[in-house]
Amino acid sequence: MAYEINIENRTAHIELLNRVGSKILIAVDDNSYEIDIVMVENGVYSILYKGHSYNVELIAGDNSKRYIVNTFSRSFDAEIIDAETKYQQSRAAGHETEGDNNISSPMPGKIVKIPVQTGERVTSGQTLIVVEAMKMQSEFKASADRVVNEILVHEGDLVAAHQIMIKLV
Amino acid sequence: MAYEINIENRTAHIELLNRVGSKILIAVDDNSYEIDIVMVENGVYSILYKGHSYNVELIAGDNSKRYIVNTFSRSFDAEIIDAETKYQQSRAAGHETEGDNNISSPMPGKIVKIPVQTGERVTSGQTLIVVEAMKMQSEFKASADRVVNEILVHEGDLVAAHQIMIKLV
Amino acid sequence: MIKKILVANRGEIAVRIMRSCRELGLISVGVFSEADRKAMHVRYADEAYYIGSAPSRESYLNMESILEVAKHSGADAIHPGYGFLSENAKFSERCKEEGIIFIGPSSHSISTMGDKITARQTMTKAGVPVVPGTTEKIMEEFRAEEIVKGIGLPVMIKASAGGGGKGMRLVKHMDELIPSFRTAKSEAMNAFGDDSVYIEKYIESPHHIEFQILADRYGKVIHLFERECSIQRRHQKVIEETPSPLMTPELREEMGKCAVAAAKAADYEGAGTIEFIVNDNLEFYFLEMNTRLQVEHPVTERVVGVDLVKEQINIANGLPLELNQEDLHQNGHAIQCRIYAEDPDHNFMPQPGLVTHITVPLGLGVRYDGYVYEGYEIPMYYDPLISKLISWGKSRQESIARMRRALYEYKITGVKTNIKFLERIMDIPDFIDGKYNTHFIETNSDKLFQPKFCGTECEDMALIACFIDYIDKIGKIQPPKFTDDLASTWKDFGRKRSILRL
Amino acid sequence: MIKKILVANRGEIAVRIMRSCRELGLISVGVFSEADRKAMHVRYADEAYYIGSAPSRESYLNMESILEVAKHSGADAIHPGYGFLSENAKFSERCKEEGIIFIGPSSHSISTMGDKITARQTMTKAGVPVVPGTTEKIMEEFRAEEIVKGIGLPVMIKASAGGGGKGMRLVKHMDELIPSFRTAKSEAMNAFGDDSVYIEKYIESPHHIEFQILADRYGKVIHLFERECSIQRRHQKVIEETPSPLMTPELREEMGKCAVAAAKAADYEGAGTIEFIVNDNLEFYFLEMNTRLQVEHPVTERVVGVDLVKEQINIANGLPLELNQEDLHQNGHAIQCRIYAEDPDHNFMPQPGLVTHITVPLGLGVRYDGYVYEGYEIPMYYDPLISKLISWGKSRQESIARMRRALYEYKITGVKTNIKFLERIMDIPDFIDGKYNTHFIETNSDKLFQPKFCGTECEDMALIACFIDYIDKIGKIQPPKFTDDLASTWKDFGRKRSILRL
Repeated sequence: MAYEINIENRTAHIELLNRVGSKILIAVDDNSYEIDIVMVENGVYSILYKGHSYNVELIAGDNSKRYIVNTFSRSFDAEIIDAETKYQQSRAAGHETEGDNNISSPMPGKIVKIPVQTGERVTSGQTLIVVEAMKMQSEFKASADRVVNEILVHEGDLVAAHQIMIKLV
Repeated sequence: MAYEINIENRTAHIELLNRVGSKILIAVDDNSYEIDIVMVENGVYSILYKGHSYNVELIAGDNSKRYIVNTFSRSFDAEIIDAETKYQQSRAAGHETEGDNNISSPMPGKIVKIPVQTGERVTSGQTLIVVEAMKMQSEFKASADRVVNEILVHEGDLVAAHQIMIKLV
Repeated sequence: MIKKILVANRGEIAVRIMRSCRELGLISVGVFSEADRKAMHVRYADEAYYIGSAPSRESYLNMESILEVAKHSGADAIHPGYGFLSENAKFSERCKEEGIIFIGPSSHSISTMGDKITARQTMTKAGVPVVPGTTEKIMEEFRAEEIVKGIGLPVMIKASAGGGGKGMRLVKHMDELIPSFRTAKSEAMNAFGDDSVYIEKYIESPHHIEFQILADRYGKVIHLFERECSIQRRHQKVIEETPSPLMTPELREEMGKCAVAAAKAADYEGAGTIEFIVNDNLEFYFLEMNTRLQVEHPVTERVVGVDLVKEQINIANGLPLELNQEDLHQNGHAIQCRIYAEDPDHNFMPQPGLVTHITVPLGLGVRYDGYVYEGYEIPMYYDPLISKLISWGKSRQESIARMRRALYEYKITGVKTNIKFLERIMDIPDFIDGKYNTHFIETNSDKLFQPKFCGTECEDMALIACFIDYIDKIGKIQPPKFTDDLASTWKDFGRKRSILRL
Repeated sequence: MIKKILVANRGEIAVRIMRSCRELGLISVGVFSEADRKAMHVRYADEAYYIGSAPSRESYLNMESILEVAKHSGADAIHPGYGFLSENAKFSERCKEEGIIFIGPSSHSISTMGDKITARQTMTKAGVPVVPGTTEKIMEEFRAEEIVKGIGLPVMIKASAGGGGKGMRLVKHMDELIPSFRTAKSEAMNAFGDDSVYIEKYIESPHHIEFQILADRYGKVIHLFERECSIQRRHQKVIEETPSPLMTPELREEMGKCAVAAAKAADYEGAGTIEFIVNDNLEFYFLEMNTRLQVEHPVTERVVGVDLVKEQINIANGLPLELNQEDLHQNGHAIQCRIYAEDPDHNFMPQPGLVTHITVPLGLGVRYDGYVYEGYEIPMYYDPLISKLISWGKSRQESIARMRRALYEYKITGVKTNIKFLERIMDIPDFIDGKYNTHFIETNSDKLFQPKFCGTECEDMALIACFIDYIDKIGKIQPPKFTDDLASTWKDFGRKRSILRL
């Protein structure tokens, strides 16, 4: 069983070679590891490799293939690449700027102000929408010169994390 | 919806009269309560009744109808009585001493010693088996004069909690 | 005597206050907004009542709703905590009118210290040094120019009704003065409904040091030494410690005397904090007074050995202070880190959300004041403070080592936090040497915003955990490929491995 | 200098030692049995190695396996914690032979103090009072009779190789003497392979008070004051505190001097504890010496402000003690409660099992040293100690109030614990007044084994929670009867309620 996993700017090939109870033999790119791995709490793994004790915590991402991974020293975003993911990636190729054209908030919040209107031409750096969460206001700006195609929210609305608020073209 | 629940030496009749979101109207014997109840953590309930804040923790018992209930001041055993329970209770009537004839350990442990043999006559208070857990030995004794019918374990065996070790007649 | 206290707050401070109530045998009454039914302070309180919808102004700032709960529940007193209504003179007054003890100073003291120009005047009269500048509000632009010519650039223009960094303008060049003066006035009018501004000399390389004071009804005022609060981001404190690494015994005594004089000048009663700004020459100036308990009060509690909330309650009961200045000592060193639900890599953007897992740091010399629990969803309406972690050590060095250890143990999953950012601060030489001022985060940004290197092996372990988690997850749907019927030894692995290497 | 420490232990003490290692920048190596792969000390350690199957003698008592791990991992030193190999003279010797530092005393000191008759002789020579009785082993029955006639009844017959309550016999009447003497000898032979016994006067209403000492390689010995350990069940300590409510400044000084003399007489190096028995007339007698860190060491750490594990490591490094007797003070009051997985209502029967939920008490003045976590299964092979809860207060009264608060907050579900039992102790007048001896639990059993009354309302709330949990659980299978489409107000309830009351 093998997958590719994206972590930061790296794509690693991982293959499980053997597994007996909590002990596995696994290859990551050119290295192979004999390790003992157990889930000790929900989403928390204890790994012993050559005596070294690693603790890895996994947080579910937006879908079952995405993880936020915490090690003792730092935090990563990781994504399992399977056939389906590859297909979607190839489909998405050529639409790379699409993400930039949808304005969403990374955290839940309340719309404080929308200083633009549908159909309006906006320039790079212009504030499109202001969202407040936890007593702090965040301004979301246009990353390039665009036209406001659709405004999906109103001032005073609550938005969920990652909800699209404004579409540009 | 109504059930009887046994708690300590009391059998209470409980009927849910209304429920809207977290608010319920519920009758317990002769009292009715308007309360706000939410599960805040797995098995942990926060209850507000006339402003009083109660915290109740439930631990699953041996079956889905049994609970160990912790309130801030004390701990109870509780059991939901439904038709099935009643049937089993009526079936069990007349076999009341049966429990006494099965010797089991309330906690997991290791069999240290079995000073009796199958077929042996034992007297009330006689030690039947010694189980060790956490560096402490517990002796299990006959509660009445009996005959050892069956010994289901050996010295050195590990036993699970509530596992029957010796049967008497 | 007070028997029942309504805690008009939420989060860690509400729980912290209720803990002291419980130790004193007092009944605690919690209040909650629509967003807070599952909040810890509701679970912890003896009684808890709904006071309004999620936005603060409809609940935790809703004086009448809170007073109604106090009367209905029979609370003798209200503890406002920090934030919300804690420095609201009108609320102090309303409590008095309703015959409920406000655990805090009188409306008069709050007003005096709340208006910054009045506070400056009061301090000057009491002989407490204030930052050079005006002691009255400036109306005309030519007056602003005259003053700046007198005290010299750079200067700060500040709103009299402001505080906590709002409505401030730094002026470094003369030609910026008039435009900044105008903006500051209009900002102040918008934010506080009062366009009074004043001008202060801007202190270069400022240290933010404050003194904790306690004052009883009978005119006795003592101080409980200083707290160093210079590590700030966006004018908000992140790390506090006591003793201050900048402090000398002489300076401590002098500043302590000024702090006591300041409290006396304000006819103060209760616990309060005198904030000073100190420059590299150890010249100090009164900055403002916080007429309430501070977020950072635990470092003082740890080093001086006093429960400040209990002292507040005793004072509110009209009891005389039992502590004497000469009996108080600083024992060891304490540091507090504020743990925020925020993303330090993206301008400290707040991160409300569901907390899926917590490992709390424990053991010798560690205090943890928090309120979130596993399965709790941090709401978007309030402050991003999750908890406060306090370490104590015999020496400052031990206190830092212990904080580093505690931060290492501390895990929160589900929301992003500043834990790793705080860990990096513990490794910055300027922090370790105690040589820092309010520019610390800015000055050390190259080291602070760079994640620690984890190494290929560590990264591979992260990948392997994802891999195993993922295949076990999908394995619950598909039949698993690997089972336990293989020989349970490492031998097979070796064999397969050699094959692999052929 | 030591860079890497193998911790030859498990549970809370292993984690506690590793915490200090981390604060000192030392690498910690854990060892684990088959039952402990998921144990916290394995997760906490920098490195962790398997040493054998679940029973202690095959793992945590397996000297050679542990030494092999030490050599393989390159550990410079071994910290034995308490229990297991901590007072094993042979292990201390084997470490020395392998060139690994044993963090503890020499094999000579352990042997001297481990054999109770030798210890009594050594103490008598050093001028430390011992309980009246024999200082040599008694072989003949007539000698036993002579001795008892000399010192008078009641007496204790004790095994020389024993300790911790094993192999002891209380004799109150002369006709019990010979049978008890015989049983004690045969028990001692069975338990320790050595039938040496001795006879001591039995002290009525005994107080168990011990002194913490530290001794460096250069003959400097200091004491860190006393710990009161009289609250015991089955000869095991349950609650410890410092200062002792029985203590006077004069007695403290005198006992402290004896403790230092005792350590010197044993050529002691490291941290150790001199246990005394004190009667109501404040006469004290040496009981035994524990040549290791004690379970109850945290109360001393809190009140004296010293990290004892760090001191142990410094001493093992050959550093001279930096602490001076005259600089040490007891600051405030600390109490420790031991939380056991046991059922106080059934003779404290141990309760291994799965921990499903924990709420840890936190906040001002509370230290928590534990190792179990949610989802952890407490194994049946080892000690039932789950955690230690330590409260500090300015006064003993505040310390008790804080402990009561902390126990109230502390929740463990899944296994039975003694938390509520400890809570009840905090309410017993004899405890509150500090008037207790080792008979405390026995004397107060009527109050201690009676659960608090919860009241009908509280009981009804417990029932309601069960009811709701049950119907929601079965509701996931059956369609729910009540849905949210009812008007979301309390009005409907009122109506239904009135109907009900007709």
